[in-house]
Amino acid sequence: MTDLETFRRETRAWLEANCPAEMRTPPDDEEDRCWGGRNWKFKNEAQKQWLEVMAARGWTVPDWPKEFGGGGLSKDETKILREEMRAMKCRSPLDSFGIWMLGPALLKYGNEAQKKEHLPKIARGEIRWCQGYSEPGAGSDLASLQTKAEDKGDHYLVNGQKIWTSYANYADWIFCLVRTDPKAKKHEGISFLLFDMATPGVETRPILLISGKSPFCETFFTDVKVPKENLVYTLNKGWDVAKYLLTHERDMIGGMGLGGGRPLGQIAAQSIGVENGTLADPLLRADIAEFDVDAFAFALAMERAGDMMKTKQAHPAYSSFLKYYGTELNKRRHELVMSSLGSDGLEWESERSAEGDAPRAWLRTKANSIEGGTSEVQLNIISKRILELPGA
Amino acid sequence: MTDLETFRRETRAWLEANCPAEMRTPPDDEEDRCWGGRNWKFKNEAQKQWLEVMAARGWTVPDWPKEFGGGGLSKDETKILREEMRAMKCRSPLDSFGIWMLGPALLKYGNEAQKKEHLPKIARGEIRWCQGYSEPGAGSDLASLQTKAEDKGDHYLVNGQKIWTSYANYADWIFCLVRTDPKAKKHEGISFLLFDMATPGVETRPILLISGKSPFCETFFTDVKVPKENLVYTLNKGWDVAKYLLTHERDMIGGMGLGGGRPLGQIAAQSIGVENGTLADPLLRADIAEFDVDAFAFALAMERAGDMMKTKQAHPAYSSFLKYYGTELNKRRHELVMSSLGSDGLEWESERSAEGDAPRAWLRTKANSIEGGTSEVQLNIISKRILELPGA
Amino acid sequence: MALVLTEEQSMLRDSARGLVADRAPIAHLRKLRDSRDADGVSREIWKEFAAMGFAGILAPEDHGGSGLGHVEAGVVMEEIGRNLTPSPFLSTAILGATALKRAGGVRSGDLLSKLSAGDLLLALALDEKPKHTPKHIETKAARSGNGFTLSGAKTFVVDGHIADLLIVTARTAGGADDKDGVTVLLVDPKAKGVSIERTIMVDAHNAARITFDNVAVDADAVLGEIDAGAPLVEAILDAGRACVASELVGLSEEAFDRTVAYLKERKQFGKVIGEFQGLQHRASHLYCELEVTRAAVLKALQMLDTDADKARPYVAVAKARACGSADLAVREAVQMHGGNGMTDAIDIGLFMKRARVCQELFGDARFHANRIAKIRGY
Amino acid sequence: MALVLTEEQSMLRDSARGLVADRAPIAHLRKLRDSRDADGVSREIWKEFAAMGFAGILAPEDHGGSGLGHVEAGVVMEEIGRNLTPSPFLSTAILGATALKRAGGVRSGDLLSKLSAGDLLLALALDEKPKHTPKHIETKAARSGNGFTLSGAKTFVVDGHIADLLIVTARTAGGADDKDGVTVLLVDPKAKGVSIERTIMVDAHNAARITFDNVAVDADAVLGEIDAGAPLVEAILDAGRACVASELVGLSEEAFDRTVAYLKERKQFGKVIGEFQGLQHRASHLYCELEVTRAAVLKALQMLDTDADKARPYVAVAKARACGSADLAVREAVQMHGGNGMTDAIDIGLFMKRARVCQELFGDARFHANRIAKIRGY
Repeated sequence: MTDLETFRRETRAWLEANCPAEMRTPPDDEEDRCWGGRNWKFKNEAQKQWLEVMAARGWTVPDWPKEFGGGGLSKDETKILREEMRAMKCRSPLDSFGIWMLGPALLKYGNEAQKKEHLPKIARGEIRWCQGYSEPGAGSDLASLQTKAEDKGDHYLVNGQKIWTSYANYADWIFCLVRTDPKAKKHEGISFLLFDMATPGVETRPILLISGKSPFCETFFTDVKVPKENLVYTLNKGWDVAKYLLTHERDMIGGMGLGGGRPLGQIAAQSIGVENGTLADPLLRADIAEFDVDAFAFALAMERAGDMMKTKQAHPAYSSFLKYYGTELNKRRHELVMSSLGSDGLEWESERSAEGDAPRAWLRTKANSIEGGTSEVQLNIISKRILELPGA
Repeated sequence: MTDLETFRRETRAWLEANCPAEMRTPPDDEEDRCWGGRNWKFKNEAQKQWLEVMAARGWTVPDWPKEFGGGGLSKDETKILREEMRAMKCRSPLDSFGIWMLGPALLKYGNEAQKKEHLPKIARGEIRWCQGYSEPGAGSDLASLQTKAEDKGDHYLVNGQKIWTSYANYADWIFCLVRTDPKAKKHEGISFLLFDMATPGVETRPILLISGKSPFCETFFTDVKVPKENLVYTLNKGWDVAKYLLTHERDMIGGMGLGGGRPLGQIAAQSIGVENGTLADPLLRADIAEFDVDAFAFALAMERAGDMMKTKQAHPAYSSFLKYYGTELNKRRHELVMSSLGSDGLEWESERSAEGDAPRAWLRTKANSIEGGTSEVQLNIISKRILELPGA
Repeated sequence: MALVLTEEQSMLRDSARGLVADRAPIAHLRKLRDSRDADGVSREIWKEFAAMGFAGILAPEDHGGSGLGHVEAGVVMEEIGRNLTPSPFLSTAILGATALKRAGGVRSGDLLSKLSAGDLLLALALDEKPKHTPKHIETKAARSGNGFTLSGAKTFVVDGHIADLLIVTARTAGGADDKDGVTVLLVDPKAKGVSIERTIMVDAHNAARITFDNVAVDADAVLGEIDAGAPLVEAILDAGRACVASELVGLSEEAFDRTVAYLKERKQFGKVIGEFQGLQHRASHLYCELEVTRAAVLKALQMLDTDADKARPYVAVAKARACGSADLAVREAVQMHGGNGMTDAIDIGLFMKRARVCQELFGDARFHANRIAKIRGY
Repeated sequence: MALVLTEEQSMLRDSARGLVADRAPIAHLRKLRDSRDADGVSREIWKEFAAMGFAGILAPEDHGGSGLGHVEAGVVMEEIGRNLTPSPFLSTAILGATALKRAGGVRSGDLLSKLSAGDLLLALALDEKPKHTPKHIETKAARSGNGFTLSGAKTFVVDGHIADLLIVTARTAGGADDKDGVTVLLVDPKAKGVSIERTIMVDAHNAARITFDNVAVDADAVLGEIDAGAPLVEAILDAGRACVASELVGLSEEAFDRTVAYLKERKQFGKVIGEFQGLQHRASHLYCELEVTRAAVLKALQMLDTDADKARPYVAVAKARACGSADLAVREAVQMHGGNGMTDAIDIGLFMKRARVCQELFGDARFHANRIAKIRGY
C-alpha cells in the first residue's frame, strides 16, 4: 500500500470517528455555516466540536505549514482529505475570508511576525476577517481607489470609504487596499494594510440587497490609526498582493458553479410532474439537460484546472476562466430552479417557502458575475493575458 | 367599396388572368429566378411572358413613377399588389439589383437624363446591374476603398479592384464607388459612377465559395474610360448615395430571415419521425419551437417596420435592426434544417440530395451576416445612431 | 390594419403615461411594500383609473365602459409595466371584464357597470399547479339541489385577497385533464368554506392561495355554459396573456432605457462604460429583441380586436417573446448596473422581480413555444 | 488519475502532431477532393500510420498492436482533427479494433494482427436512419442453414466503400427497436448481394450507403454473442463517440487558433480587429467553452481506460460538449474571417464542413444531452 493509500485509509477512519453526525449534512444556507471570530455564537455543540477537532489537527487549513496552525499536508494529501470529506458529506469546519484569501497572501507576502501573529488565529477561527477592496465609484476599476493612508511617523492615518465589504459588521479585522502615494500612477501608489475593526474611526453600515439580505456593508474610515507594522509587503506595492489575492477569490467564486444542491431534474420532476417517463414540460427538460451537460463538464474542468495547477501547466490567468464560467453557470442553474418551481418559487415570506429561500438564492446569484471582478473584467483578462489580443 | 378595395379586386382578377401557372410556384433556387439583362436566356416561355405582362403594366417596379417605367402606385396600392401576389404564390417577375438598389438611389440622387436613360431599362429587365462597393482589404470599412477615378477632361479614368460583386460575370452595367479625391478624408473623396461592363479594361473572375458556387466575382478595372455624364449626384459626395443605397440593401437581406421554404417542423418530422404525436428528437423539437416563435415574430417586425416607414415613425437606421436580426435568424433556420436532415443533409453531389441543395444553402447563409455590412457593423450602427452610445 | 398605434391610441398612451407615472410610480410600489399595506394596491388610485375610463376599458359603453379594445388595454398595461404599478387593472379590467362580457346575461351586465365605476374588484382563480397548466382542473363543483358544492384549491390567484367576487374554474364533469366538463363560476369570497391566504410575493404584487371546502354556490353563479366553459377560459386567458405581454414590454423598455442611460453616465477605467464595444453590442442586440417583441405583442392585441378566432398563435408568440426578451432585458440591466444593480436602493432589481412573476403568469416562454409546436403539429 | 496528459502521452502527441501535420495536412484533403480520388484516403499514408503503431493503437501487443488506451487514441484523433485528415483511423483503429478486441476469439485475433499491420480496413455499418438512432435496427439476419441471410440498408457508413470487411449490426430476433435480438456480423463487401454506393459528402471525407440483398453470411461471421450484441454495439459506439469528440477538440482548437491569429492581423477602421472588445469578449468566451470541453473529453477517454462500466455518462457529456463547442468555434471562425471565410481559397470553411459531419456522427449534442436526461431519470 502506498503512503497515499495509507493516508486515505487513516483519514477516512479519523473523519468517521471525529465528525459529528450533525456536521454530515449540507448547511441550510449561509447563516448555517461556521464563520468563527471573537463574537461567534456556535449554532450547536456539534459545530463547535467539529471546528475544535479539525483546528487541533491543523485541518481547517490542511496545506498550510504546521508552524502557522496548518496541517502541513502535501497537495496530494490535501486532495485526498477533501475527497474523503466530500464522500462522507462532512461540512467545512470553518468558512473564512482569512483562509480563502488573506492566508495565501500572507504566506507569500507577509513577514515572519505577521504570519506568526495572524495565521494561527485564522486557522483556529479566532479572528474573522473582511476584505476592504471596492469603493463606490471604483467598481470594476479597482485600482482607481481613493481611500488614503498618510504616513504619520509611527502610524498610518486612514481616511476613506469602502463598499461591498462582506460581513464587515461581523468582522474582527480587515485587510485593506489604501492609497499611500497619490502622485504615482494608479497601480503604483497602493499599499496593503491590516487593521482591527474595533479601532476608533471605523464604522460599518449594511447594504440592503435585492435578495432582502445584507451580507455586504459600506465601511467608513475616519482618522483611523494603523500601526506601521501592519503594512504587508512593500510600501506602494500593494497591487501585487491584491492581484495575487484576487486570483484566490476567483477560484472560490468560480467553484460556486458546481453548486451542489439537489439535481435540477429532481426539483423539476417534483414540481411539474412526469408524463410518459419524462418531465411534463418538454422545453424545460431540454434546457435542464443542456445545463446538466455543461455543469457535469465544468466540474471536470475544475478538476483538470487543479491538476494543471499542480503540474504547473495552468496559465496564471486561468482562474479568470473558472470564475467567469462558474458564475455564469450558477446563475443559469438558479434561473432553471425558478422555472422549475413556478409560482411556488415566487413566495417571499411564507414558512412553506422557507421564507423565500429559492427566490432569495436566485437573486443572490446575480452578484456572482459582479463580485470578485465582473464577467466582463474576466473576459478582458482572458483576451489580454491568455489570447494576447492587442489593446485588451 | 373604397378605392383600395376596388384596386384589390381588380388586381386579383388581373393576376388570375395574366400570371402563368408555372410562375405560381416558388423558384427552386437562385438560378431558377428571372434576372434579365442583355444576355438573359429565359428558362421557359412562362417566365418570359410573365416578365413582359408585368413590365408592360409597370408592375416590376410598382411604386416607381410611370414616366420611368413604373406602375405609379401609391404605397397602399403597392402593399395590396404584394399581398395579392403572395396569396396567389406569384413569383417575382424580375429579380434585380437595379430594382432593389440602384433604382431608389437614382430616383433620389440621379439627374433627369440619368433617370430617363436607366430606370426604364431596369424596369423592363433589359439591363442587369451589379454593385461595385467592396474591395479586398476594405471589408466592413467600406469607405477605405482605393479604386480611383481620375478626371481626364471628358472622361474619368478608373483603375482598381472590387470584390464580392454579385454576378458581375453576368452583369451589363455596374454602379460603382470610386475615390475621386485621394487627399480628402476617407468619406469625403468618394464618387458614385455608372458604367458599362463591356467597356475595355473591365475583367471579372468568379470566386469559388464554400458552398461550391460562385455568385460573386473579383472585378478588375484597368484604365477604364467612363463618360463624365455617368457621375451620379455631386463629385466627391458619393458616400451620401452609398449610404442611402446600403439601407435598401439591408432591407432586402434582412427580409431573407422570413425565408419562406417548408416549415421546419415538417422537414424534421419527415426526416426524424414522430413518437407519441411529437418529434422523435425532443431537444431538436424544443429548438425548432423557439425558432418558430422568433421567425413568426420577426415577420411581424418586418410588417411593422413597413408601416413605421410609411408613417415616418421609423428611425433612419432601423434597417440595421432588420438586417442584423433577419440574417442571424436565417442562419439559425439553416442550422436547424441541417440538424433535421442528419446524415442525409450531408450529401454534396447525389441526385437524391438535389446535388447537395441543403448543405450548399446552409453554407450560403453564412454570408448573410457578412454581406451588406456585417452583423457587427449593424450593431455598431444601432449603438451609435439609435442608442446614441458614446464612441460607437 | 397598420401595425402601429392610431392617433387616438397614441393619445390614450400619453394620458395613461401621465396618470400612471404621476400617481403610481415605483415609489408607490415601494410604499405599499415597505408599509406592508394590507390591500397591496391603492383603492383610491383605482377610483382615479375608473374615472379615466380605464377600469371599464373593455366594457361596453352601455355598461358604463369605454368600449375600447385590447390594443388600448395593452397601452395601459405597458405604462403599468414601466412603473411596476400594483393595480387591479389586469384582474378586474382585463380578466374580469372579458369573463363577464363573453358570458353575457343580465347579471354580467350589472356587474360590468359596477366594474366600470371602479366599485367591483374581481380575481381569476384558475391555476392549481405551480406551473400554468390550464387544462388541469381538479377543483370540483358537484350538483347539489339547484346549485353546486365547490371543493378544491387554487394558487397564484392575482388579487385573490381583495376581490369582491372570484371567477373560479371548476370541474362539473370528467377527469382532471379533460377538456369537457369545465364550468366557470362566480363565487363570493366571503361564503362559508372559502379560505384565502394572501401570499407575499417576490415582486410585492398581489397573489393568494384559495381553498374551497364544500362551498355552496347558486345556479346563477355560472358564467357561460355548464360543462362547456373551456372556450370561455381560453378567451379570458388569451386576453390576459396578451396584456401581461404588454406589461412585460413596458417593463423591459423601462429597464432598458435606464440601463442605456446608466451606460452613458457610469465611468470605469477613465471611460464612460457605454464606450465599451462589448456592452454596446449587447445593448444593441437587446434593442433588436425588444423591437421584435413589440411587433408581436401589438399584432396579438390587434388580432384579439379584429379576428379573435385566429388570434391564438399570435397570442402564444406574443407571450413567449415578451417573456424571453424581458428576461434578457432584466438580466442585462442588473449585470450592467454592476454592484449598484444588486442593491434595493435603486429600482433595477424590482424590474427583475416583477419580470419573473409576469413570466410565470399564464405560461412562460417555454409553455407558449410548446403550444406553437403543438399548433403546428410537431 | 490526474486529468492531464502523462509525459508519455505528451510525447505521443508530439510525434502524432509531427506525422500528421507533415504527411496529411489540409492540403492533402484538398488534393484528394480536387482529384476526386477513388479511395478518398491515402493507403500509403495509412501504412506509415501503421508503422508508427497507430493502426494498432488499441490492439494488444501480442497481436502486433501498441496496447495503448483511449487517451492515446484520442491524442491521435485530435491531430487528425487539426489537419482535417481523411484517414481510416476512426473506422479501423478505433471502431474496428474495439469490435474485434471485445468480441475475442481466434479469428478476431488474426484480424487484429492484420489490422495492426495496416493490411485490413474495416467499416461499421450501423445507422439506418438519417439521425443516429442506434436502438433502431431493421436490417435482418435470418437463420439459414449453418449461417444467416442478411437483408437491409445502412447509411452513413464511414469508409464503407474501401473496407475489406464490414461490421454490420443486424436483427436476429425481435422488432426494430428492441434491445435484445441484435447480432454483430463481419461481412465481406464483395459478397453477392452487397451493393455499396459511395456518397460524396460536404466535408470530402468518406461515407457510403450499403444495401444487403439476401447476402449469405457464415456462422463464424458472428462477433460476440448471437442475439445479445447490444452491449458490444454500445462499447464500439462509446469508443467511437469519445474519439470523434477528440477529433472535434482538435478541429475546434485549430479553427480557434487560426481565428485568433486573424484577429491580430486583419485591419479595419484603422485598427487590428482584435482590438474591438465585441470580438475580444466573444473570442474569450469561446476559449472558455473549449477548455470545458477539453476536460470533459479527456475524462471520458480516461474513464474508458480505467472504469469502462461507468464511462457511459462521461462519454455522452464529452460528445455533447464537443459538438456544441465545435459548432460555436466554426461559426465564430467563419464570421470573424468575414468575406474571406466564405471562400474556398482559405481553409476556414473546411473546418465548418467537417464539424457538421462529426456532429452527426454517432449522435449530436441534442442526442447526448437527451441521453443524460434519461440516465438521470427525467
